[in-house]
Amino acid sequence: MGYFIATVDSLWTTFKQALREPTTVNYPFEQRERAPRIRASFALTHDANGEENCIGCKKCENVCPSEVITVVAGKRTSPVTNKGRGYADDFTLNLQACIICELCVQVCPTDAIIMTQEQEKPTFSREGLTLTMDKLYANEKQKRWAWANATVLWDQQDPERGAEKKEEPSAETTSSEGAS
Amino acid sequence: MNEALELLANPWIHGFVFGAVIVTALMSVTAYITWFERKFAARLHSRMGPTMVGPKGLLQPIADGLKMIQKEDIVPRDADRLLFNAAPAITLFFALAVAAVIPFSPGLLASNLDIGVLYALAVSGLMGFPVWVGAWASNNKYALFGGMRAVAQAISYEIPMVLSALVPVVLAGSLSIGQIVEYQIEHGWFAFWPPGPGIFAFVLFMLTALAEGNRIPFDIPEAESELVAGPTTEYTGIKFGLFASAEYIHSLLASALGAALFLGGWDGPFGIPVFWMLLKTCMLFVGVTWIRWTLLRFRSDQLMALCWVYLVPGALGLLLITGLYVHVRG
Amino acid sequence: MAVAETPPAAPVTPAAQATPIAPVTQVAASTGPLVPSGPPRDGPIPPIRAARTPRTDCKPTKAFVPEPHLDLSTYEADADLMTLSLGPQHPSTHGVFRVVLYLDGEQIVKAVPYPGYLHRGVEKLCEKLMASNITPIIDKNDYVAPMTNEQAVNMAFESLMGVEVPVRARYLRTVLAETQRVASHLLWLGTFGMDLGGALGGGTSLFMWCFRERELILDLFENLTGCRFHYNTHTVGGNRHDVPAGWPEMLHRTLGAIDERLDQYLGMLEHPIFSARTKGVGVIDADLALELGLTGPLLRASGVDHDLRRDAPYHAYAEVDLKVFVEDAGDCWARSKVRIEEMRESIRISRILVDNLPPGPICSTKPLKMVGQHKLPPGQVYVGIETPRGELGTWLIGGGANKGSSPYRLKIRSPSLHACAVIPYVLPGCSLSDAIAILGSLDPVMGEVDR
Amino acid sequence: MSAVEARVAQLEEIFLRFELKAESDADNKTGGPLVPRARHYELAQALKEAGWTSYVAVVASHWLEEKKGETVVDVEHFEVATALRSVGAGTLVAKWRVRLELNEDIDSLFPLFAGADWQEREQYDLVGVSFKGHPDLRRLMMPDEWVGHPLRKDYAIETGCAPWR
Repeated sequence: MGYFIATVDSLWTTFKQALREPTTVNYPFEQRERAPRIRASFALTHDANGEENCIGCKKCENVCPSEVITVVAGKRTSPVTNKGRGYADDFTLNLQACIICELCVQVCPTDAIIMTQEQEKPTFSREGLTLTMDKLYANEKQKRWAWANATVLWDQQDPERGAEKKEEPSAETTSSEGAS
Repeated sequence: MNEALELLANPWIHGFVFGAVIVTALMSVTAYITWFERKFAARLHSRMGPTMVGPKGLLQPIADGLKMIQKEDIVPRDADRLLFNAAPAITLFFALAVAAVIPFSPGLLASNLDIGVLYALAVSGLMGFPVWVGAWASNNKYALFGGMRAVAQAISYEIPMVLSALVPVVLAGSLSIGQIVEYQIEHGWFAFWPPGPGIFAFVLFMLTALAEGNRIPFDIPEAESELVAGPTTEYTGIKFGLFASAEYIHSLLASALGAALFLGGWDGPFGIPVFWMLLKTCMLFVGVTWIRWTLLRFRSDQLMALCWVYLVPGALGLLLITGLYVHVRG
Repeated sequence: MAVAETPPAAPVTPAAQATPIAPVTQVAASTGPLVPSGPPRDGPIPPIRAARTPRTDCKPTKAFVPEPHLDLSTYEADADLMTLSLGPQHPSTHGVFRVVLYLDGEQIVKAVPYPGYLHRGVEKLCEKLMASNITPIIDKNDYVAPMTNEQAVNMAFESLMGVEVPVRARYLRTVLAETQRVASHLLWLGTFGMDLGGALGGGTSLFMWCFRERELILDLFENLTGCRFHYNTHTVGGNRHDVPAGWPEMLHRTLGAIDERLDQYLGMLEHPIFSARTKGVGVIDADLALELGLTGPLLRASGVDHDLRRDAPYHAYAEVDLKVFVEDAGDCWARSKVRIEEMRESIRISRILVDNLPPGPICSTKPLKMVGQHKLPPGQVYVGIETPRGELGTWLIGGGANKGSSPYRLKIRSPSLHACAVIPYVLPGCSLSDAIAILGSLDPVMGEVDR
Repeated sequence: MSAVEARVAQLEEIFLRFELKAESDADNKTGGPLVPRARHYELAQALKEAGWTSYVAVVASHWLEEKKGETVVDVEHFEVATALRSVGAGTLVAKWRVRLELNEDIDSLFPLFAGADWQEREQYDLVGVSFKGHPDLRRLMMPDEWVGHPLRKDYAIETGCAPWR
């Protein structure tokens, strides 16, 4: 008899669940709202003068735990300031082994490498997942940037950061469906 | 026209024509039952279920069938080829053979056997054995376990199933399913009248039907988390599809049998009889599905204990009470 | 006997498994192996507990009483044993893990586990990585609860380097650890249901619901760190990401909703079938649990009142009144009960602590700007913390030849390894179905066992 | 006296009994005192009787020959550290180390703690330290046919190997 009552009770529980709207979405056609801090792919940025931020310091290459970043450093004269400065002649990031740890963003001294909120599309070839410099600069224009860059992260981790710190306005949380 | 009707009166031709109609209908219904079950389960899980093939995923069963036919047909090297290949077909044959005596409406049945109940139970009871044959022929230890469990379960649960099905037989005084249904139309459904043994026999029958159909909570032969896929571990493609559809057909026909024996068959207040029969069958099948997606699984020894300690004595008691009732009624 | 009729299939002895493969490794410049690599693997498998006789050269201790059925020799005489290789690919081994079962009918006579299929050499890799880079790698160890992995290894670094963690970071870490515990236990509950109820059945319903709630917690983490998993949000000396505006409210909403819905699911677990499948199954008594080094919910379910969060408080656990749940039975049911109660307790603690999150910095060291910024002094430390699976320890050796920021040797003491080591002791005597239930209730994560 | 202090005092007393320098490990981060190889098992037994009943870990590490200029400061050796834990209130980890020369082995703690079984197998597998009295000293992580012990310092991380199947 206990079995019978418990079974009816369980059936009632499943029935109540059946009355709820599905929490999943029809993925490729609809997408859930993502958090502003989401990090998925990479981009290289330009500064206000339209000049490349990357100075080819190779910090990101050295810090990368899975060694997916390759930077070829070069030195040229800047067309804007007419002074010599470092450039990255080539910059490749192999997404196949990337573990999205954000450490390259963390160490960048010029906020050159940042992460984007949208991920790369799946491809049929291995080359498709290698982010060349062209792709990285294209990502800057095409994809929404993630919240963090080195300045923001350093500010967050500042040991002197006081009690009067201001909240990041961009870091609003997304409402989580189902929780409300 | 008259000649055609005369031709139909020949039992062989009648059986062939109606058999073909019922088998075709059953196979297509089974395909859509899988769609229904997937949508139903998805709903319970807060998922969406199949959405991609056709509107609301309605063409999904067809896509499934095509996919299964396309798949590579693998026969393990050490398998017994003949038995391995024959087992799915035999299983499906037994599953479909039950349909011969299920009356969907006064005229719509393949064969109006005088011993319909006996035949249906005997053939559905046989279904466990080709499964076991396939499992044995696979030469796989998981399949062997599954086959052994399937046979043990089929043998054990056959007994309370037959005993509980005997209750309407005793009440109606006939072994023909058609006559049992007609008796119910006259005297009220056995599940509710006479109050007492009928409803218990009905619950017992559906319970054992769950077990015979390898449905959770009695699905120990297949037990995915323990035995990978049980008897069908080594089967691929359409052979696996045959096993799966045999299982669905078995569950469906058990529901139909339950509807005919206990819920008055095609009896309904208005409209065409076959509609009521199908409605009752579907309601029972929804119940079976619902239970499947709700409960956890028994252990095999607990399953056997449940059968031999509770169900068999209970069914015997029910039969005794029914006999007394019939005796007193005169 | 049904199984005696088995066709004469080749027995799956380990010797038969070890097919000759051409050696593909080069020996590094070394003095050669110290000892021959193990006893020869041909012939019968040595009984697991053969040598557990008290030694003669020192005072005998209370010898652990070996289970009689662990000794195969009593069986070989009168029964044909069937070997069944459960895994490495099996729906219920929770990863790639292999247990060779010696079966008499459906009864397990002996179980021999073979871990190592997921060995990735993390410890060796860590010897080459800087302190800051180890965090994202260690994330992948226990891939069900990455947050606590990060904390364990970073606390070891902090302990060795003598870095103090700011109070805000300690509170935040506590909140993260506790919410991660809820997520981890939810995943356990789902998979446990699946073990008991099959991939096509009621278990899956439970599984899907648990995953649905777990997604909410991952949403929380995503809002904080930017990743749903493998966060890399801890660093030496604190955290990398501060709490965004609105996050505490979101946590309250999420955990409140989960707390409410837990009751519904537990109603399903109170079904008699669940008790029938779990009560009295896989009993681990307190002595065996302690001796085997079981920790966490497994130890508490065996009646040992031990919780590092309360007994050796780290993070901000000293500031909350933590209730520790202990069950005496030591069976699968007790383990389930302990985990479920822990979920509730974790929700409660998280909600209290996130309200009292003190202001201030979240990191006491300078943010990582230079490669190899954190220098490791020589020395050895051991730090153990209570993860959802038990005591996750990090033994860190600094200095040595690796002067700089890489550890000389890093050893992860993983709770799941010990949980898997219990298999030869509890499985014998159970049926095959029970074995699945026991494996599920141990909740091992193979990434952590094999590392 | 709190539970922790009682445990610390107890541990110091046991260490003194074994003529070891009782040291609070939190401060000097040495990984515990160095114990002579012969007394390793005895110490573990004494600790187990005194309440350190939970087995935590065994860590073997390989130390290469160390030179200062031309003089050899330290020869190649192993170091095996063991940790036990007392359970309940005031839980405390008892740690000690044993120095092993290249050809020495160490007593297995398996007769005392069943949990030592896999931990010691792992250390044997990865570092190559042999445990005397272990009943089933096989490789745990690496395949049985593997050559070498990966966590040794002379086993280069770049050591090539074909994909293992």
